[in-house]
Amino acid sequence: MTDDTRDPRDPKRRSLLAGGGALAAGMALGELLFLGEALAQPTPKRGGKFVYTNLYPNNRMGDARTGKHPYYLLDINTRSAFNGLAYVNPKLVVEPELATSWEPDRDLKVWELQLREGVKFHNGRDMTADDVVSSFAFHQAKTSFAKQIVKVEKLGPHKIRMHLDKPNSEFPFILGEYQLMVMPAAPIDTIGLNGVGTGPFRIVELDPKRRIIMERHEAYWRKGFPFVDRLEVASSPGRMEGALNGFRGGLFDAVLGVDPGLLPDLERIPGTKINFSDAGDQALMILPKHEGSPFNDKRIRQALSLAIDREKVMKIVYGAKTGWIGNDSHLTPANEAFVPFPKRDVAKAKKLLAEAGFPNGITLPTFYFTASWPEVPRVFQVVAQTVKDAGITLPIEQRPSDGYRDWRVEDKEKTRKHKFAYGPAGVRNPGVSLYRMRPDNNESGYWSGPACDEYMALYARGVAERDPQQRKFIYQKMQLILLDDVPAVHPAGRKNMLIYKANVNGLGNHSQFWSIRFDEVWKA
Amino acid sequence: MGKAILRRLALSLMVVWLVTVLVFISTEVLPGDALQVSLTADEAAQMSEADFTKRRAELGLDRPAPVRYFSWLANAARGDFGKTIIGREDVATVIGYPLRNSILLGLVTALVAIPIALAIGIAAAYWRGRWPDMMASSGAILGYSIPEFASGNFLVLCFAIWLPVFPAMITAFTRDAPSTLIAASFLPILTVVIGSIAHLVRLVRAGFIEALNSDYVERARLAGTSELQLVLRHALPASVIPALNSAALYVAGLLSGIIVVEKVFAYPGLGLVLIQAVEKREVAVVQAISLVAAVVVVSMNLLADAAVMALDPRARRR
Amino acid sequence: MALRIDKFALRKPAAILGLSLVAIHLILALFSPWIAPYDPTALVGGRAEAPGAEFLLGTDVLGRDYLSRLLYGGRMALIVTFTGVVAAVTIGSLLGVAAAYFGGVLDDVLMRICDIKLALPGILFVSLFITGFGESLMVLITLIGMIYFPGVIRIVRAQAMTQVNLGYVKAAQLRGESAPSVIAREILPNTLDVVYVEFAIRMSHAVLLLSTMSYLGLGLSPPTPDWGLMVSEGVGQISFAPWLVLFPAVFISTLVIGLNFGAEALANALGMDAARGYVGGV
Amino acid sequence: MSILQATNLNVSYRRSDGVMSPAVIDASFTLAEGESLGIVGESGSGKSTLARALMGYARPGGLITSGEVLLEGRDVRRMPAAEMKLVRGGKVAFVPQNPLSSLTPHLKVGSQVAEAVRIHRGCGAAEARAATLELFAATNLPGPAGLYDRFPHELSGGQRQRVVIAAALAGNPRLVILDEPTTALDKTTEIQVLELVRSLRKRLNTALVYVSHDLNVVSEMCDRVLVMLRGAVVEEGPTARVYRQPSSDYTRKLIASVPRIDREPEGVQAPSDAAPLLSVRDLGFRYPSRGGFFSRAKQTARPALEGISFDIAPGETLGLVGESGSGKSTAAAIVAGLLTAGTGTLRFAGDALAGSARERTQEQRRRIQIVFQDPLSSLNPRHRIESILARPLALFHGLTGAEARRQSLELFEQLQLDPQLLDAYPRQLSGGQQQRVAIARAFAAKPDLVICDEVTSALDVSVQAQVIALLKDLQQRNGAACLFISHDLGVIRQVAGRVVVLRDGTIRETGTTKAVFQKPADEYTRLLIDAASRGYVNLP
Repeated sequence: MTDDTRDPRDPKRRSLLAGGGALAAGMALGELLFLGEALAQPTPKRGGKFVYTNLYPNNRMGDARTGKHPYYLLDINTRSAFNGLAYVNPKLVVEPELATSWEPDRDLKVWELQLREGVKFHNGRDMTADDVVSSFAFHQAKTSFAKQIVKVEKLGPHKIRMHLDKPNSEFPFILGEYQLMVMPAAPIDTIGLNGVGTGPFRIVELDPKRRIIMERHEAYWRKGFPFVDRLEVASSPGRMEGALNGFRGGLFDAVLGVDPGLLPDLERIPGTKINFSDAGDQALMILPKHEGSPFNDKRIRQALSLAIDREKVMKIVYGAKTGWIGNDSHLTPANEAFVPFPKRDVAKAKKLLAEAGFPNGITLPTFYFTASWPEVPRVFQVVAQTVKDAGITLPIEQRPSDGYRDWRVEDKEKTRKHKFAYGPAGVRNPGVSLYRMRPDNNESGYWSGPACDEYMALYARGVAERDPQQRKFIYQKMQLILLDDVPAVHPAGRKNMLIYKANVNGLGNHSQFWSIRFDEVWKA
Repeated sequence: MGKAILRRLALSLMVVWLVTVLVFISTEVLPGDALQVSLTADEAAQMSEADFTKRRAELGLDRPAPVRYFSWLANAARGDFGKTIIGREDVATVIGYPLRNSILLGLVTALVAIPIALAIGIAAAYWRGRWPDMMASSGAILGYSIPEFASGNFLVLCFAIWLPVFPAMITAFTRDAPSTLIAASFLPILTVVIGSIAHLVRLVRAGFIEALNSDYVERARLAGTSELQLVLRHALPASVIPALNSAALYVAGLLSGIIVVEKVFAYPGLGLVLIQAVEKREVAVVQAISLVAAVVVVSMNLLADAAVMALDPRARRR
Repeated sequence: MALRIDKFALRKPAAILGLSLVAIHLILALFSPWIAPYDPTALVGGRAEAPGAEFLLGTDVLGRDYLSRLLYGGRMALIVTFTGVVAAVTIGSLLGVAAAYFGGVLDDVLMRICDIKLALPGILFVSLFITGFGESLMVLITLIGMIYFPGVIRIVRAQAMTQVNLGYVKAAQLRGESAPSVIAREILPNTLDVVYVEFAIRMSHAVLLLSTMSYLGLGLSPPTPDWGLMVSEGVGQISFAPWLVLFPAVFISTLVIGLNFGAEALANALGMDAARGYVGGV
Repeated sequence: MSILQATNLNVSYRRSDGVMSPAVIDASFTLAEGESLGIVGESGSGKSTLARALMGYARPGGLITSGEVLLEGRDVRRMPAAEMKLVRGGKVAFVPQNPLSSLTPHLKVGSQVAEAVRIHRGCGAAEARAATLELFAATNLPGPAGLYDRFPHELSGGQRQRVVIAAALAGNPRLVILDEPTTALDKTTEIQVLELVRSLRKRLNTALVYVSHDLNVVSEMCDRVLVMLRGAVVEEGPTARVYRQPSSDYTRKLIASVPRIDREPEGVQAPSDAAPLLSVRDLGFRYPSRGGFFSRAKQTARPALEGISFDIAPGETLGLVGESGSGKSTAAAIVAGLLTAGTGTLRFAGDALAGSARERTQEQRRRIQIVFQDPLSSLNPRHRIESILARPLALFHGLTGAEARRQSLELFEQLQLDPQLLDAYPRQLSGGQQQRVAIARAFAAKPDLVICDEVTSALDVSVQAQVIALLKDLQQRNGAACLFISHDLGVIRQVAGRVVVLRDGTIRETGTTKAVFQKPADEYTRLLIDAASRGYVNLP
């Protein structure tokens, strides 16, 4: 599949616009091919109000003072009020957004970006290079995503150059991160607080941690969008029943981040459409490898990975439709380079355990997890039940979600001792995702050894490889190493599910729930 | 009598202070701190140790515990509850409206529950042993035996889903005017009222039976006083005293009942702010809420004592 | 050491209802391993099957037999609350009697502890405790003990206070009996009435508290079967499979009703009034 | 014409097991205009229930099962509520027993009387207030105007009883029913209240029904008397005739057991001049408030005891007499070691006696024993009688098992107690039996001095006499001295050789009982003796 960098101003294939004179002029030839398919759809209606509620736990939600800032925006997960320089589309392919094009130098360390012209902020000002430089000054100080950017130079009113600390072939994906939004230029300690961005909607009213009301930004750079006049978001993390009852009672037009386990019931609600993304967050079982831990022995790691009945987890927890089987790496089916997991092999698992000195079964240390997603407890109850077939006793205990991450790592400074515990892993480009299995990250259980060295060598080549096809082969070889050495187990992942009323159209789903866009939403 | 009140006041202040010390120590024991909790998994994976220590110093989390506690206490004494660690926002504004909403729910519940409970309690005591008493007593026990989260959810099932009369989830703004908030909160109020009435009926009934069997009611009855006069003028004030004495317990019960209702109905009250504050290790918010709760419960106690003294002159001598 | 049991009070309908409910729950809890048709954690059935022939009370979202989980849930609830409340009542009674007998500083210190416990919002105390120490069985039992022992101190102290200036206590003191023996032989036996009723009342509150904590995600951790947890897991399906919430709610309520009617009957049999003892709440 | 006629009135109460147990059985009598009838009986005889039944009222749980009460010809039980309202407090007034709990605590004293006035005289608030002040004056309450707005707890027992009487007179009653109106008051106040009732009766020519267990008071106040035993009327007739020639032997036994101050007691040891067993020298005491961390113990203003000195010879019985609040119980508590005196010294059998029991030697603790006033609360309800006796035997004499049982049986025999009771619980015994067990426990230690703190006050007259006789007998057997505390001069006369009269914490008079009772030197003692013998006019 080619790395198509189409001009994003043209509307998405599925909701191609027939009307709107200005739009017709801007349509590139390629789009015409899909005209037939779009025509069959009813023409989008402008106006009205779209109200949805999100259920995923976003513990960064700000308060009265910071609530509108992109780092703490109530609904940090949509590009409703802000835009980034680039946008990762549902196929996990990066496409231009506020930057129209980008060119890396020979060794992928210096990138020049051409900025889009005629983009207006909510307060009417034009977006220029100064705003981008000022925004990235803030990002470099405040978020680790921008840590690799050393300097941002302004070359012209709409042209900038970015210097990285080391080569990164997939740098544009970083520019798509949900925190690296472009804000009107301002000093570091106030930039972004007023919630002014370039996004499709203007923030009108905010009730921290509970509700936000936005209205259409008339001068939005994607002409003709958005369709609805008002966008309202009610946040209810951990209040699944309230949200669903509200949806049934007509309070909300859509519910984002629904518990996939509810699919069979939701299908029975009259007048409800259900949509799930290609992939989504997945559950990672961190295997500690400090001395004294059973997971030092590779055979035990492999046995555990092979013993889990991932099919049964899919059937019971995800109703076989709303989940996907993990391949013990941070990648997901949405990533092109994803290598599917081989078949479950209980016999081999038993043989491995016998070789490792546990002929009649092994009792693993307690596995701790937290319900960062509503179905996580169910995933591990099924995992614990199915590994019994291979003689593995896996005691599990749920921990409250707060302070969980720090609790996992007992005493980082001295021994890097780590608990046998769960960690959530998001969907990202291979460059970022595979890097998380590096030896000095607790998610890899401080992995080391020859396989790890070979894995890191491959990563270094990948980062410096300009040709996407070559990169894909490298990433596939890295996954094969993970499948063999099993530094961590990724049993299952979820698909982001959202349900909406029959009269809602144009609501696209996305594996990265923070990349869902509301530009194309309209109500019949 | 003044000296007794002064002593009680001093005692109450000491209790409130001890509560703040206890709460601070317990927040210190919790694993992780505000910075840790605020980072998403992906972001934390990128950060090195150096970044952590730098950010922690920025947020002032590296100061030793006693220093943090006494600086908080000094400010709290002046009414400044400090700022939240991550958002740098005034704690007062964070807990301001939720506190108002919780007190609002508590007040409305009390205003609805107390008169009804009094009426039922008196009827049960007056016709002791007969059907009103049987109904009231077993109804009361039933009332507070059903957990609030079960009764709440069933009310939602019946009145928000099967016959969608009331909103299942309260989406009113935290800052909304009390009238809109209460209008949308019929179901949560009903849930808490059921539990409150159940508790109060038993107390009022017990107090009233004791009053009805007293010597002074017998004298008044044999002096020709009408039954109504007996109930209202002679028995009622004395029967309210046991209910008042455990008013503080009732308020404590109400606070926890409200928290369950907040979770079921998403009512914008203080309970969820408290639980989130604990989850986010916003120590200043946890301290402020426990201070406010302690002051509310303690003042309820003092209020109850004052009311008892007003009602029962004998109490004045103590 | 016989208690003054007024047998007729135990024959009233409410008393019979209460005691039989408690008895049923006890039997179910004790014999659940033999009664339960399936292993409560085994994935045996389809997803949220309606109560039917194969699964008497249907199955939960993961396809586990709901009847077995309810039985084992009761067992878990009773073990945790019973041990917790026994600890609270024993420690509370001893301290209560000591406070009444010695008075002075000990009495004031204990009373202040009760005041503090009362002033501290219950839910904060629970969430701090659970967040700090996890959700293992021992932690829950200690937590329940900590929550209820101040209340017991207050009630037992009040009862013991009435005894301190009675004849038989003074006579014992005049015989030169040591303080511990006066407390153990003379005062404590007479507080048993209050202690038994307190125990029943606290049990009913503890069952409610434990299930509420599990509902708020602060109680027992999956896969242990627990009624509060089962309600919170089943609430998502409340409109399609209301029985997932109904059955645990019914089990919790019947046990609590049983305990409350039992406490009421016990109080009347011992010539006290349970209502005066305590008001609900954490 | 008779004002009241009761014919076979039956009242019964519902027990917890639902069975109706009779309290009044076939009571019949007639009451003439202006006549005063006494109803006499021991506790549990149903006298209070009968008094209330005359107004068609039964306490909660009670029921008038049959019989008829004609008030001026109309049956009270069949009166419609409106008419009943006028009768109760109007034609027939009721004066309850315990003034401390008969007035509504949170209502002003004046308003409670005004309430009765408005109901029965149908007048407005102003006239009711005036009438109330008049009634207060009529019942010689001091400063009626100031009293109107006071609360009950701010008045003394005597004053409160006068307020209750004022309320009763609000409706100009033709008949006043008094249920033991002075039992809760001390002697001096009792005299004033009785004086008031007698004068009101003469002035308003009202009939009286006077219920009491005190034969002296009844003989002084009533023209005719009714004697009740376990719900039944066993005797009826003019007071003088019933007291002098009682027809039923229960009445005869009752009259005989009334302790008289003009009777020579037998078996009272003549005062000997041997070295004193116990000598008390200017004892002083003040009650501290209950201290604690937050409030220092501070002395109350009025001293409870001041300058108390007396001696007790071995085997002698010294009487300590005084009204409530005179400090006699405090003195007993100090000697027993329950309280430590502020000033003064105690010497026992020659050597010094420490203030509190803990500091005394085990031997001293054995040789001094105490018996308390309330029989039930002096025995631990959870212990069997046998273990109550076994404890002192084991502690003081090291006796256990069969030997201890033998000793207990011997004591039981001396106190005429049924041996089977050894296995019973205190609640299963009568008041008299409980007190005798308490006495047995005291003598189990073979003491040299027994302190009896109002041991007979809680008992009925008939049981009183029996307990006193047994006590004296045991005292003789053990050669034990006794410090006998009581407010009842008749009992003191029967028991004590010498007597000390106490008032407001100071000694007013000391001497042999015979001399002090015949020629009291102190004016207060004379008042007490006069009060005690007022009813003797009718006694044989």
